[in-house]
Amino acid sequence: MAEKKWPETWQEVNPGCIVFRPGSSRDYHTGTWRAERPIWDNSKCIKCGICYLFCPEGCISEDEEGYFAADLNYCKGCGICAHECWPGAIKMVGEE
Amino acid sequence: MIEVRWHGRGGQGAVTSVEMLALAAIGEGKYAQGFPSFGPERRGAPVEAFNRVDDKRIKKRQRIYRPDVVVVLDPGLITLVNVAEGLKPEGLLILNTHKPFTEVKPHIQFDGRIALVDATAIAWAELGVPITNTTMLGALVKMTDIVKMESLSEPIEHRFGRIANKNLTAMKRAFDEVKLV
Amino acid sequence: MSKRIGMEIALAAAEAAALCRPDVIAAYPITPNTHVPEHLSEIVAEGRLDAEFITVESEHSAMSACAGASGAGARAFTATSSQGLLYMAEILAIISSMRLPVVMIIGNRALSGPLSIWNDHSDIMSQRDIGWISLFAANGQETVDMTIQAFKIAEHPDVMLPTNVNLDGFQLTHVVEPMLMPDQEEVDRFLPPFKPFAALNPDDPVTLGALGLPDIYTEACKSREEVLLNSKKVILEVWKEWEEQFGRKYEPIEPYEAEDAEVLMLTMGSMGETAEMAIDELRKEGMKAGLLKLKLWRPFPFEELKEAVKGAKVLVVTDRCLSYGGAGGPVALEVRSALYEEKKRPVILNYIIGLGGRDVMVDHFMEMIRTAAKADAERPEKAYEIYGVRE
Amino acid sequence: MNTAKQYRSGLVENFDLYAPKLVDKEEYFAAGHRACQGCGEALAIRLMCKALGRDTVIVNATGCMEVISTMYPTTAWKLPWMHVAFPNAAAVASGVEAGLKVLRRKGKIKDRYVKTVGIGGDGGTVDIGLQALSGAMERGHDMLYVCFDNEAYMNTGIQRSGATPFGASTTTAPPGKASRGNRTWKKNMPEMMVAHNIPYVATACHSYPIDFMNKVKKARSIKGPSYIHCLSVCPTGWRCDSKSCIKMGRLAVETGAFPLYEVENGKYRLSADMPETLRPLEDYIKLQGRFRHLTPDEIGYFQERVKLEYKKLMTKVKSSR
Repeated sequence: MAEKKWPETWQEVNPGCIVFRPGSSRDYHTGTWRAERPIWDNSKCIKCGICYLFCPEGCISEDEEGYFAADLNYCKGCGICAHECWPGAIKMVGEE
Repeated sequence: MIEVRWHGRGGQGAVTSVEMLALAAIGEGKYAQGFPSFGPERRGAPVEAFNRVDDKRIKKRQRIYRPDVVVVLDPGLITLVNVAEGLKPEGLLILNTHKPFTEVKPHIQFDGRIALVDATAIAWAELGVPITNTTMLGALVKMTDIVKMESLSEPIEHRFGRIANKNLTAMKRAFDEVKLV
Repeated sequence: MSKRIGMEIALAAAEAAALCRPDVIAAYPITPNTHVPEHLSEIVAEGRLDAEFITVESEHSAMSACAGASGAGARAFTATSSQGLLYMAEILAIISSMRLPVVMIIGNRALSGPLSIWNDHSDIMSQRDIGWISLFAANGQETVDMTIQAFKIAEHPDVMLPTNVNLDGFQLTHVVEPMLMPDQEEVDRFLPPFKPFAALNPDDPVTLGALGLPDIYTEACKSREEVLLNSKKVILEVWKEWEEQFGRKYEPIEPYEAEDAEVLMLTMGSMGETAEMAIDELRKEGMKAGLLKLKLWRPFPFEELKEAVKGAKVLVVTDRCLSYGGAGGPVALEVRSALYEEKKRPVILNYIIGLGGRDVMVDHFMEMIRTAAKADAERPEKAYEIYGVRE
Repeated sequence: MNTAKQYRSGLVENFDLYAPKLVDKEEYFAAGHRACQGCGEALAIRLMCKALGRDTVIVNATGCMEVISTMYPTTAWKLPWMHVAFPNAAAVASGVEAGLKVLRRKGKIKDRYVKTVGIGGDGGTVDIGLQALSGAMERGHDMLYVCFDNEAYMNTGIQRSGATPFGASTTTAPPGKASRGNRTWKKNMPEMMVAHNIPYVATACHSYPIDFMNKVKKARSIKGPSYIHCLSVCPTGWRCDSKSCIKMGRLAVETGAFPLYEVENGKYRLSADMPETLRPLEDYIKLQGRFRHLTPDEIGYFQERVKLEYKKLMTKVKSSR
């Protein structure tokens, strides 16, 4: 499906409002909702991946060295990762 | 067009009668309707069913109020409902009864042609059950020529399968035994 | 080759539906429509049709399962009546918005209460604004034909809308009469396979039934309206193809002795043929009476109606449903709105007839038309009348 | 810290320490969805999808998850997904399952096994969707249904449902002079599903992700109907911190308020994550604003009832051995 301007005209609305672009929610950046952001201290990180597993946004990913970081375009700053990181490698810090 | 009203009790197969008759007529290339009284009647309650048969397409879709023929499947019904209601004076009433006409007459408000047959006895003898719907078809065919007797064979064979022959025999007996009063 | 058969119309409807090779049938028992799914389940049980027959626990689930099946890319069919249709109501509007071309037979029946199992059009009229295509059959033959046509119309790529075929409960559903039943080869030739816009397929994941915020809802409605309006073109095409293949003509408004008629009656459904007999009688008396039989209820054939009533002085509209609150009957409402802007239009009388199985006979139609004929001189005071109500 | 202790005392071992790394990395439920911060349900769905894999069709009841994930013209779903209405996810899933089955049989689609999964919130499952679910399960469709139970109608603003626990304050069961919040006991939905004699019923919680995902995988492998009841913490509706979402689920399990178990062909088995002895219920409810108004007597009643229900469950577990 070609990109269309938004909002669409009635002629451009997909039949039945079918959405043909899987995962297109990523167009919208929920990162703007965030009041606090998670900061990883890799010296404490044991690379267990708990933060990745528990993230409701699925926005935490592993880098080449096995450490983790959140995609701040989507991180809503819920703080679950920091709370669940038992080695204490993640801290929540206020957004500017 | 011939319009027929059937009186029976829920479960006695009046609807099957109208279906068999309609199918026989349609099989002959005629036009026909067969339909039940559209009610919630349960087994045992008095019910009615209707047929229209004609050589041309039938447009009428209303109940039959002025039948040419009335067929009564159950002897007891004549004391419960006025089976002759609306029956055309030149019409025909066919009753299933084992009684002599003198005993039946007081319950019948009709002075036209009346034919009697002991269909229950025939059904007991031939089918082993007092279900007279197919039997009475024989009496109707004899008295009216509405369809040919052989035209009923196929619908009855299709519907009744291995007991079709018994039904056809019962029908044939009623054909032979029905008598005008 | 089509075969002349005698059959109860509900069963014939099931046979016709089976000829369309539905993949999924989901239905719940309800008088007077039960014979349709019952017979389909027999056809499936006999192995004559390869389909999944889902014995759902409600009409709501019947329509929901049809929606799911259609979403999966399957051809889906159901049938219902009266309260069952209302129980489906929530889903009816949704699946037309989702463009899921489910086909449904409705054995039209009154709504409770008092509880009535008998025929009128209150059920479908309560669901007239849901974006479905609605066809009305007048007899067994039309029921068979429209059932097959419905699949082709519904699944046409320019349409993709659910379609219902209405036949009067009992008045048609329970009547044994002769019909020409097409054979499988003929139907296969007429009806192409179902190709949805999108189906639930892991190789090409789509989201069906998304949320529409206010910034898109209006546009979605407009697009839906245009599709329904434009479906008329397809319906006419499909009917033309039908006529070419089967020789039976269909049009949105079928005229009967209407050419020179001064008094026209309009009916919808099974009463049309009985009304024809009334027209015949009145013609014998010298009255210029004619009949219009409405077969396409949604999209409403505004243009065809304007054309059909051009020469008439009086138009008697019969309705099998009362729109409570003073408006009369829904068909008359549509007719009035169609003709309001016309410079020359007939006087319109509206009779509400045949509610809850009340028999309407040839004599009644004659009386209605005779009364209406006088209305040309003296315009009626009332917008509508419930014909034959005991006072 | 309690959480850390828990990990050290076994959970992490159960996880195989690096189990998270073995999880399917594909995000079938993409970021950008509009769930609240710290939404347990969004997490649970994300995990469920990973366990299900790509050959899956999701049928969603109306509710939070539908609203937050499919704002036209976008979708968070990378799996084929369908929503029709609130009460009918199970019925729609019946149709999808039947449709896929017949199309596959007729050779109209690829001959490959695709699982149909119905999902709904507690309202859409235990209340308005119960009839459709009962019908679908009873008919034996080859489908999994997962209830994401956050214990109230959160989408419409925290109204009580049949799954709201005793005592909870909701916007339709508020505490006041004449009332003390929700007066009824949480409807035992898993038990109702067991009563349908389906092959597999389980309870789960996103706070035990590996357990949950294993249960989803097991359900997926079963040819026939299966049901998973997944407690999904709603920080908004429960009136607790977003960050405490996982902890709250863990406490629900550890206190026995929401025990984890499976019922396979009628046989009950307690899940490995269940502790030997239950923690006091108060540990769980004192952290949630929805229980703040409860008096010690009421808490006492709540605690006794939780113990009783747990005892009943344990009787079934023991008799299944």
